[in-house]
Amino acid sequence: MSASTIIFYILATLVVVFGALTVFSRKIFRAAISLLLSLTFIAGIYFLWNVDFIGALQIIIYVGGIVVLIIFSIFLTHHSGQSLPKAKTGKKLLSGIMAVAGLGFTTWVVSQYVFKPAPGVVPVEPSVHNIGIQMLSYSDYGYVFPFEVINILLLAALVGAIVIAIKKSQDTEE
Amino acid sequence: MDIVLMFRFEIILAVLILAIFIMSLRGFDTNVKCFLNTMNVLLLLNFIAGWLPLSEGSYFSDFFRTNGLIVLQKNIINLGLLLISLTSYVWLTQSKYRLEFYILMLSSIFGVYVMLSSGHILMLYLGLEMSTIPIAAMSNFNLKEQRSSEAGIKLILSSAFSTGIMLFGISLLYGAVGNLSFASVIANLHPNVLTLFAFAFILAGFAFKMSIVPFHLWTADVYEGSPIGVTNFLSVISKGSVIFVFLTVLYTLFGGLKEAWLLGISILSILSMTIGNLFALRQQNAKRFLAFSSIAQVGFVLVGVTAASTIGSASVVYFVLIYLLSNIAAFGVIGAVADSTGSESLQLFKGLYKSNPFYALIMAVALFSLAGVPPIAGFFGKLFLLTAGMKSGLYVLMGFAGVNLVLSLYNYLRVVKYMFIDDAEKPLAPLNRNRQLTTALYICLIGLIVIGFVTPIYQYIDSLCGI
Amino acid sequence: MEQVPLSHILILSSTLFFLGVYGFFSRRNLITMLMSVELILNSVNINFIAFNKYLFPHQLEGIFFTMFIIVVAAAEVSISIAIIINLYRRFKTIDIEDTTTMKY
Amino acid sequence: MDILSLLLVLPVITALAILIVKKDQAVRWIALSGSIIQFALAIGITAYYVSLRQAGATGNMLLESSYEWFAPLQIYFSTAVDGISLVMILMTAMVVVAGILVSWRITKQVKEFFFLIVLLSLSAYGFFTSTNLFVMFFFLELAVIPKYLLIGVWGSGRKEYSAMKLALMLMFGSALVFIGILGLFYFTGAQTWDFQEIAKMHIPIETQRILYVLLFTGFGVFTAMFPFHTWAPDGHSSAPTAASMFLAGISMKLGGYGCLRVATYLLPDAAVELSWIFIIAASIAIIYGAFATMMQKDLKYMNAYSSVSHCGFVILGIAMLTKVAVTGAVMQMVSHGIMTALFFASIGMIYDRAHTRQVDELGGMLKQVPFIGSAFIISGLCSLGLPGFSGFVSEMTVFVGSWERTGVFYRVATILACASIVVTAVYILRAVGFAIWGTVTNKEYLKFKDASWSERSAAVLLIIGILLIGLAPFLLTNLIDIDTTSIAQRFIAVVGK
Amino acid sequence: MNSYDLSALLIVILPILSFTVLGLFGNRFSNRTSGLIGCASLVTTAILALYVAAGYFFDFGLVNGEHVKHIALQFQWLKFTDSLSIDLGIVLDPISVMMLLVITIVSSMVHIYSLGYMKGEDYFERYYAYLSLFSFSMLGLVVAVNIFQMYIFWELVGVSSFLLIGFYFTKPSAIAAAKKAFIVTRFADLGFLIGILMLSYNTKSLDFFTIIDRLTQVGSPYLANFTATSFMGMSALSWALLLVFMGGAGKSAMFPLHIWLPDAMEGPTPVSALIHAATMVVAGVFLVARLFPVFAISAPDALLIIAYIGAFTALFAAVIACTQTDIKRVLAYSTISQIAYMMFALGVAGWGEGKMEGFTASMFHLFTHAFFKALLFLGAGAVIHAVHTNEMEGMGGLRKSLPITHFTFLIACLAIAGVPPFAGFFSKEAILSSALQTQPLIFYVGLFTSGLTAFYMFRLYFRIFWYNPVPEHSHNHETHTWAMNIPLIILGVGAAFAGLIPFGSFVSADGKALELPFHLTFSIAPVAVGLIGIGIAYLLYGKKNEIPDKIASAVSGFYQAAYHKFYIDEIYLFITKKVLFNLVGRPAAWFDRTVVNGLFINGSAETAVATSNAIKPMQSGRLQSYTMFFLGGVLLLAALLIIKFM
Repeated sequence: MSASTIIFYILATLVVVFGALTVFSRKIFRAAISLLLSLTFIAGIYFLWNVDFIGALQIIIYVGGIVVLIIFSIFLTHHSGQSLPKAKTGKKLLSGIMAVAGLGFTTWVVSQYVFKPAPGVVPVEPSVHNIGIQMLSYSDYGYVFPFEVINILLLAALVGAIVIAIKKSQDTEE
Repeated sequence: MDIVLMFRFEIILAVLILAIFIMSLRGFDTNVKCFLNTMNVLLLLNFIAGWLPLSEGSYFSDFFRTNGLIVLQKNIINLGLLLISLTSYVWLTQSKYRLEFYILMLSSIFGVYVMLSSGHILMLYLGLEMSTIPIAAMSNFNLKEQRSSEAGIKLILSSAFSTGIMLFGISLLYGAVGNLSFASVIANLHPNVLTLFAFAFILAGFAFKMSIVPFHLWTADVYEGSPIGVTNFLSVISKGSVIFVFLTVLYTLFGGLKEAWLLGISILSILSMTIGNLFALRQQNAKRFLAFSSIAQVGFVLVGVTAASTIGSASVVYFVLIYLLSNIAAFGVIGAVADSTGSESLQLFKGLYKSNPFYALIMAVALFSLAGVPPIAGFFGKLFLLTAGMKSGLYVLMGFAGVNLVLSLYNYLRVVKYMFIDDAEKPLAPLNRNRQLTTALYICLIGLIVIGFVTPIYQYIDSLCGI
Repeated sequence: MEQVPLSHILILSSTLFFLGVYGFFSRRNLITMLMSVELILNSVNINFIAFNKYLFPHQLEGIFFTMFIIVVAAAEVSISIAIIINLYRRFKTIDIEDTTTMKY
Repeated sequence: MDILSLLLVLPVITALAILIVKKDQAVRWIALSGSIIQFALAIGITAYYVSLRQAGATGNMLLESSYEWFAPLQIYFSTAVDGISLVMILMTAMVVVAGILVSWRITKQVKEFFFLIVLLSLSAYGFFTSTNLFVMFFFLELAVIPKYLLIGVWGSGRKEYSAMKLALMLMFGSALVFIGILGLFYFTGAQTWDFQEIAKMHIPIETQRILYVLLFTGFGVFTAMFPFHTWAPDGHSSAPTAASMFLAGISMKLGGYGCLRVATYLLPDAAVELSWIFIIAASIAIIYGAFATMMQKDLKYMNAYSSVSHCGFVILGIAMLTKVAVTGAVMQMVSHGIMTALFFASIGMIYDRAHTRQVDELGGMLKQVPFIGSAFIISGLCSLGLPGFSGFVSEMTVFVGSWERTGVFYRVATILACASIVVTAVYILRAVGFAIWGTVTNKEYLKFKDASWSERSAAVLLIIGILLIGLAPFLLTNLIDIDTTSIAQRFIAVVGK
Repeated sequence: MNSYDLSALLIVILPILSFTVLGLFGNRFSNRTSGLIGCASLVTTAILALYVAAGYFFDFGLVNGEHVKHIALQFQWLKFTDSLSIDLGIVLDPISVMMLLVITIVSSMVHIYSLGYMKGEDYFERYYAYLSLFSFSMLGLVVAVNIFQMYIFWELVGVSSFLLIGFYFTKPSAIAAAKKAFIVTRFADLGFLIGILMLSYNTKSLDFFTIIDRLTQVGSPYLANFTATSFMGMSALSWALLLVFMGGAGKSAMFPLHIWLPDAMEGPTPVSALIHAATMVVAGVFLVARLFPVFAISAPDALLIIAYIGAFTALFAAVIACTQTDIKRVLAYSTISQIAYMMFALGVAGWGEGKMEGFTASMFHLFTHAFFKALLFLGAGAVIHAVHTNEMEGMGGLRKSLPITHFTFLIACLAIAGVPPFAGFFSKEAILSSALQTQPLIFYVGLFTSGLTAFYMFRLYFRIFWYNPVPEHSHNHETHTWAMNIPLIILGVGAAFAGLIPFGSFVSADGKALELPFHLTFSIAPVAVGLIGIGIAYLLYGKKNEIPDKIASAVSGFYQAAYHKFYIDEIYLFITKKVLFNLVGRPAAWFDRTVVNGLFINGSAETAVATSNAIKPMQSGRLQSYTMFFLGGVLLLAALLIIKFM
């Protein structure tokens, strides 16, 4: 067992543990931090696999963007240290059963299937250079179109978020 | 030039979005009527532009492709867009966010186009998300109403969940086939444990957007809570476009799993029809009522989908066109009633024929069309779906469809009864009629009557589906 | 280089996925539900990257897919957060059990 | 434009004209003149058909024409007639004229009323003339909503319940029919809706079985076949007079025609094998309907149940598969159509005056309103199969035809059917005795005026129809002889002769 | 078409013409005009009938000394198959011509009589229309060439009887009686109809003469087929014939289908005379006579049953007649008894030399009975007209005030009692003698009945015209007008002398002339019995006295039973009201409302609503439960697909 393998298993364990903390923690802030950590360790796995670009993206967007956004919203909507209301036991139980059943089923499925790697191919290095070229290429395997499309999505999200969340002055007067 | 023609829908949309931004910068949107009318004219132009000569082909390494059928589908969506814009006129004049409404709506449409033209699962996914996310924002546009916020959060969260499920399936599919362009999937797809598993997950994602039972539960709440224009958009454009895409997904992408999806679709179809109709039985809110009705309608669409051939897709496209007109008309009338009374209760429709014969007649035609009663076009739409469905000889499915024809007739007749037979305790005053709404309703009315009899429309669709 | 078996990675991602699912089902707070969604999406990402790396290294399909998922997730989260904030600001609740005025 | 299309265009024009004009009186006159022209046209077509036949025209159906409709789905707007459809059309035209005349005094939403009535008639004409199964189904369905609205808006009593039940049950029937038709479309190997084409196909018996049961049951719902008859009593009793006349007179015949033309004719092997099911249903309907009628106190309920019983003869005749029985079934359809229309018309006239239909609340009508009373008695006598009226010849033909089927089972069914004539006599005479004869029980009734001109003309028209068939049945049988022969031809191997 | 055929056709056509004219335009005519139209047409038919009869019996019908059937007219009316069709036509043979005579004569008499009797009644023109309709139907019935033609007119006769009984349609008892008459006969007709179906199916014909041919010729395959199957010891043919007879029994009021006839007396009295005495009620006899060769040759067992039913009915009705107090009812039971006479006369007859006497006797009695019974009824009508009651209580001593009525009534009574030389003597004599030859038991029953007949008829006679010394209300109705008196006189002549006709040379089963036996020695017994009956009646009712009541109370049980017509009506009432209405009709209606409509139709609607409510919690408004359904759906779907396709 090589070092990278051991690191992987450690990272994997951490990811799962903090993932679990995210969903089990009664303190919302703690949950958010666990999520942050979990995501960071996932980024670690990416780095381990040499997909540095995605790892970086993970840290920038997820850790730096999304989780921060979430934490902001927690600040906006919670008093600090406030415990979350307890879910009903029945609901928890049901959720647990479904999740476990799903997990078991999925595990069974992936264990049944023999994954076949593409035979005799030349691997492409997932470097920033290659990714960048493909991203903006419009020939084969060029991703410029989705890239453009997603811009509009982001624009729309921006507009939508602003409309909903912005606090207009006349609103407060009412 | 070819490229411009190929991309004309997307280009025009982008230009429109840009134009709105410019208008807002120029303060043009403060003149409400002028702005809305301009928008309607622009959308009309957009609709007309859709009929420019066709150029087929694919571009960007199959990320984008187009052909006659896709163009037609986009045109149908454009028609719906125009009509929704017209029917939402009153609401928009009262709303503060008309500009944002248009931006979001057009972005969503953009997503729809992407989805329709996709030749790669990535684009499918992007389109699907892009058509949904803006709507979630839009459904929260009645900011002061809790129902509206609830609708927004329910839509966005359940949509996110469903996306997660679907993506999980896509990721497994990726593991099985190695490349997610349609061509590669078709070539490498074989029925095995993993692909069937992945297929079920992907199917669920689409089923969610089409509100197929048991993935439909968000539908009624979101429809009820959203502003009526948004509900209309959800029920017509979102649903219709996903149905269009669904055809491609099943017939082309998962053609290799036909045996499997035939069974799955049959079951989902039966569930949708039955449960949709059973829930509609009790509804007193017009929007919820139509939500469940649309769930049942999708069940019927799935019956047609089982044909897995030209007749299947032709009948589905034809039906969606009719469904679009019927639903827009129905929502238009509901909107008119709701705008003046502030309530969407079906009880308000009592005695409507006496107080507002025009609206009552339009509503009746729309409902008859949904129920599939001749000579309204819905009859043909529904029966062609059944005709397509019988192709596979699934008697059980047809039996359920038959029973549901009866159930759905009851549901629609209930409203017809309110309007024509019952007397209101307190009759509505004659509702005001604005030109925009009336125009839209007339277009729907004429469409619903004409489409059944002017057969070139169906022949045209059929010829396109035959490709 | 000896590699971690693919199935282990898949088990990791599945575990994460269903952890997310569990969280989504059982947490009453809207924000924690949103966090659960992020877990789900990340598990998908792990899948994509793993398949890309293990099975189909000749293309960057999985990597690109992951990128788009991340971006879309960002957009989704921003809208969600906006709605949640609106909900909280006007109705003083972000408990999912309270957003049930419409039913049946 | 060919002459059969004219038959369909005319009602459309009438309907549009009704929509355009403003005054109620104008609406009435337009509806009436439209229907009379239609009646004349129907007679003209019949004459033309007869002349063609005499000129030696062969072919199962004449005056064929076909227009493209939904070509990709093989749906053509094809029309043609044979003797059977012609007599049905004639009957329809007659009942429509009478129905419009009877409704002359409707004052509520006149325009809508007559529009719906004309629409109903259109559906019947379309159904009887089309040879394309899809188009046939289109017209079958076309009638459902007008019926619903006619009962719901202009009806009385538990009108909402009745209207809804009627609409739903008929929809159920049409759903079965449509599935059956689809089966014919796909599984006959022809991919055609044209029933003359399908008739030439050899269909595997397994398919035939399913489709036969589906189609026969589906159309049976329209014919108020046991146990799918319960829409009839409630529907008829709640409906306004003209709608009752249409429902019982025409709509129920759509079902009978379908049972014969589609279910039985197209699926001969299954018909031979499975007709026993419907013989049982018909026998039950006949005898049980008759007994149930006996207990009714409301005149309309009574006639509705009696319609169930009488339409049992139609089903019985069709299911017996002999030529004579089939002829009898067709005759019974026509006869019952006219007779029941007259019955409902006279009940309606009484109801308009007395505002009750309860047998024990009425009485002395013959003394007070002799014309209406006589019309009632005539329809009653026709209903109980008095010679000279149409009911007799048709029932006897069914009996004779049924008796030709050998075998204890068929014999028992026939005897049961025959036995109903006694029960029929009981309930008809009961109604006549209590409601029409007797003394005037209510002072209010002394103010009644006898039938108005429109009511008189309606009744006279229908009575003429009843008498014409009753006295000269050969007119009818000669007209349909060639067609029943060709239908019976398909069963000769089994049924014999 | 020669003049005889044309006349025969006119006989049938004229009444229906007058019906049409009166029915359509009657309300525009005065009563007088209406009456005259009716009378004119019927008198004309009577004259034509005489002409045709003369022609038939002496001229064209007589071929080589035999009376052969002559088809005056026949055309196809409704074709079922090539061999089966309903033909309408006119056949002239001895029995039909005889019936034509009877019907037209009695009918014209009644028409004339009614001018006086019905004077001033409401709906006068309608009355005449109905009478004409009846005459038409009856004439059509007797000349039928086709068994279905007979059925058609059979039904028409029934309905005209119904209309006439219910002529006083505001009177509840009349309504009830009309319904009863129609329904009972309808029930009987059901048997007739099924019998027709069986006959027609097995002989492949509906034509009377073809049927007779095919079922009587030795070695006929039809006959062999028909008799091959048997049920309960009788061949299918016998059953078919018995079913046909059931129809006849209904019309002719044989036990146990007789119950309608006494009630039918609710109709106007002339109607009773025409329909319920002289013509319609003998239709059953006529029907059996028409099919007599088949009965006699191929199904003697059926014929025997008919004989016994006839004999029993004769006795049974006579006993009841002795106790009735309503004079029309007495006459009604007397009619039943007399028709039963004719019926058993047919029953005791057979085919072959010397055995066919009963047939002729039966027809003879039919002929003579028509005269004296019509006369009795018209006379009773005159009495009722005078005293305005049917009950004997209000009568007595009327011989002074109604001399013509009294005289003719007496003749009729003597005729029916079988006192020579009046008409009834000869025909009854013939019947009894033929019965003695084959069925002695029936002979004795007949003899006893004959005595009873004499008794109750004279009971009636004395009770009306003697009994009380002075009539209470003696407003003299001998001003009855000529219209009422002339028919009485004409019929009186008939009743007195019709028996002298050498009937056997005109009417016989095989057309050959037959000499009815007449032995003085044989006659002693019946005549003596008759006289004894008359004597007892005189003793009891000649003057007002206590003896009848004493006798009645002495045998009170039997008397009460007879007075209540042996409770047959009650049994029927029980079967119809209790059994059919309560045990069949009501449950059927209940079943329809509750089970078929309630459970099956409304039930499915309620199930839908209940299901809808039951699945309501699914849409709980909780996003998390929604997504649970989502995941559950996905997993199940995946599992299903994998299980199904792997």
